[in-house]
Amino acid sequence: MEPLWQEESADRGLHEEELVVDIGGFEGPLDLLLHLARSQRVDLSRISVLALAEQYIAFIERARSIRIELAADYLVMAAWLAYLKSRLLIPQQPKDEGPSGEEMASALAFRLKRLEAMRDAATRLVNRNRLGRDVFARGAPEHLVSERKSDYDASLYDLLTAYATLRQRQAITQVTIEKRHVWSLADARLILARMVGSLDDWTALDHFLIRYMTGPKERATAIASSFAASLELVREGRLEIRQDAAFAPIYLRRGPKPIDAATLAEMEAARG
Amino acid sequence: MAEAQKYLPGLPDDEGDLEEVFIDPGLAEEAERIAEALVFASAQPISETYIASRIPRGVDVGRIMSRLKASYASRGVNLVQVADHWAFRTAADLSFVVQTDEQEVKKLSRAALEVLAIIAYHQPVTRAEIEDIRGVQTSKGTLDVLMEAGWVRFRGRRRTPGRPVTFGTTRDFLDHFGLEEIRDLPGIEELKGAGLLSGRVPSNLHIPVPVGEDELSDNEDPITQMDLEELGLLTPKAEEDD
Amino acid sequence: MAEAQKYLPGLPDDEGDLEEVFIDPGLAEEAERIAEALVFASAQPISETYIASRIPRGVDVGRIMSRLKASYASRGVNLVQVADHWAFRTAADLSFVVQTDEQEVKKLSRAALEVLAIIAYHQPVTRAEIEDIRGVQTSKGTLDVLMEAGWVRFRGRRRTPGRPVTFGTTRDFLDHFGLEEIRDLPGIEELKGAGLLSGRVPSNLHIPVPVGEDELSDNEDPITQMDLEELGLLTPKAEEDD
Repeated sequence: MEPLWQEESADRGLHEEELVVDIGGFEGPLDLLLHLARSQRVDLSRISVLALAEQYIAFIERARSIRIELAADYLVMAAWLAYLKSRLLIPQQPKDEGPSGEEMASALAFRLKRLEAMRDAATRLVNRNRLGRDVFARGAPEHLVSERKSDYDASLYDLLTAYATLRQRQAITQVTIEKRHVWSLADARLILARMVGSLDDWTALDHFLIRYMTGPKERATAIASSFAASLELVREGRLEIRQDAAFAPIYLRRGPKPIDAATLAEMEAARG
Repeated sequence: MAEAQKYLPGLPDDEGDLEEVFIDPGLAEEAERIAEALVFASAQPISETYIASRIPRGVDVGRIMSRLKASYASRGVNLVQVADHWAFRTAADLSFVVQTDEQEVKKLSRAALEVLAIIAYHQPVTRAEIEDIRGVQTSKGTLDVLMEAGWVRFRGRRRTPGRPVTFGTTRDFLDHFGLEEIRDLPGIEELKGAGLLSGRVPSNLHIPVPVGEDELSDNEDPITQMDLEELGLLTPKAEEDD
Repeated sequence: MAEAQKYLPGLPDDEGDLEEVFIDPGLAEEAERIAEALVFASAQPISETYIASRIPRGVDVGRIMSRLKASYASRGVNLVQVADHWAFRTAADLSFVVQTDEQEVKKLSRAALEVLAIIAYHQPVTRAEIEDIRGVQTSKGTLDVLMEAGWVRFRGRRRTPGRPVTFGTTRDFLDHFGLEEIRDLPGIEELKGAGLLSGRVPSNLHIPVPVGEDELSDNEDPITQMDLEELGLLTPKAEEDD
């Protein structure tokens, strides 16, 4: 399994030293599997599906261990491969339903082979002599006496695009968007200024906010805006901010230049 | 023999290209092919100087062009010289195959495309319904264009007050757009899947399954000869409003 | 002699064109010139039906076109067939000299190219089948881009439950990639032979049976049938209908 991690890949893949797992470079789990399979450097029909399943699962576990968020597809494939692995390792029971481990493995190998075949086909296709690049049409065409039944032209694509755009436009104009309360920066700044004014002790940011929260829907906007506002207030020396560790609570307290009534009035005005 | 003779050294031409002595026939043929391709692919008549710069060194461009011209002389396409430029032109006696007046195929306007699409999906559909879906008035000209294109037809009359005419698509419509039947038009899922509808499709968006062209719907009457005459009177070209 | 022989009466062709008897060589030459002029005049491929409608009656358009094709085969411009259409294109080996600065060939993303290849080799193919082959959802805009380029089109609907829309390639696709017909796609016969263009696992694909080695690791529970259902995992595609 080790060579896998040293696999040199031009623009995607993984690099051991930097511990980068570039899952974004792969187009889905099958693509990743195919990449892993190629590193076995054997014909896809003679691939060890078991080894492949293990490599894949290891890859996914590694990605998760460094907190890479994986699309559900990748996890589903990992689960399926784990299942496949168990089917391959445990002898088939006479009463087992569904395909045998071997059948599942063949199906997987088939899909990989088919995907690879399509990749190769795509490469061959794109390298053909292409019109406008390698071969050229008449540069100064003359107009033929019309061969069409209709004097008008449009493609199905034009038609469908027009229809889809129209319907979507119409549908959207009829949608009433629910009014969503958003904390503006000015809002958050004012709220913080009002509250922090008298605080000598470190207090968690959340503590300030929760009082103002009417519902969970506002939580995200409240946190985002007040955090941004608090950074600005810190820069202005009106606030001090502290966080002990990543993801730990954020504490706030009054800064060296406390907020006086005049500043507060100014903020009120700014908020409009 | 005759072939070889062509490449024997001749007198230097007007431009005094002294290099041209004993030309390899293969080279001449190569030059001819290049010149032919260049003139063919060029949007404008192409200068002899340019051709000369592209053909193998030492080949007399003038001679190459005369040879090419001669070999095309009896064909359906001729190589013609315009000043010191070259171009291919349809043989004069065949000019009937090409259009002299630049009557290009007309592109359908966006409005016409929209109306056509609505008729295709929502048929049988009345003009009022088309306008309701589009949210704007449809000019008579738009429907006329679609009729003229041969893609839209009167289908019948709705059994509602006023007996409005219903529109539908034609066989030519299916042929032109490569559809076997009207029900082959992609539905909402397919439009979404093909990226034509964006992901955030409102839930109130309904795309009907079009009704086949030949079946009249329950509340439709067939169009009679009478109706057609009446409609013919009702749709005079003159009152076009756009 | 050989020239005249071509016009001697033969057996009626498939379409039973009984008119084609004793063709006047002059007529054939005329037909050739017209066909040449027609195809030469257009940048787009011209349909054989259209050519047939323009040449003298009773002349076999197929034969005319093959003769023309042969006479252009060694030239700088070649006559090529695209589906049932014909076009003149510069010879591929001359691409190094013929460069037009106008048109840039569309650059396709890796995903789009892959989808294009799948559609070309598997057509008619549904979106679900494309996704099955790639093992990933087709991102929005991929099919869209291919359709906008004019290479992919909606073909029709599959006669299976849900009647999914199928995709296929266009004549422009053939033209762009220099293919006469779909059967000319590189390697398509081999792929078909290897069973790689079907939805089923070919019977000749054998997977070595693994030698049992490790059991589940300590922190692993075996996956039960329940889990699988919960995860929405289905068995692999092989047993799907097609």
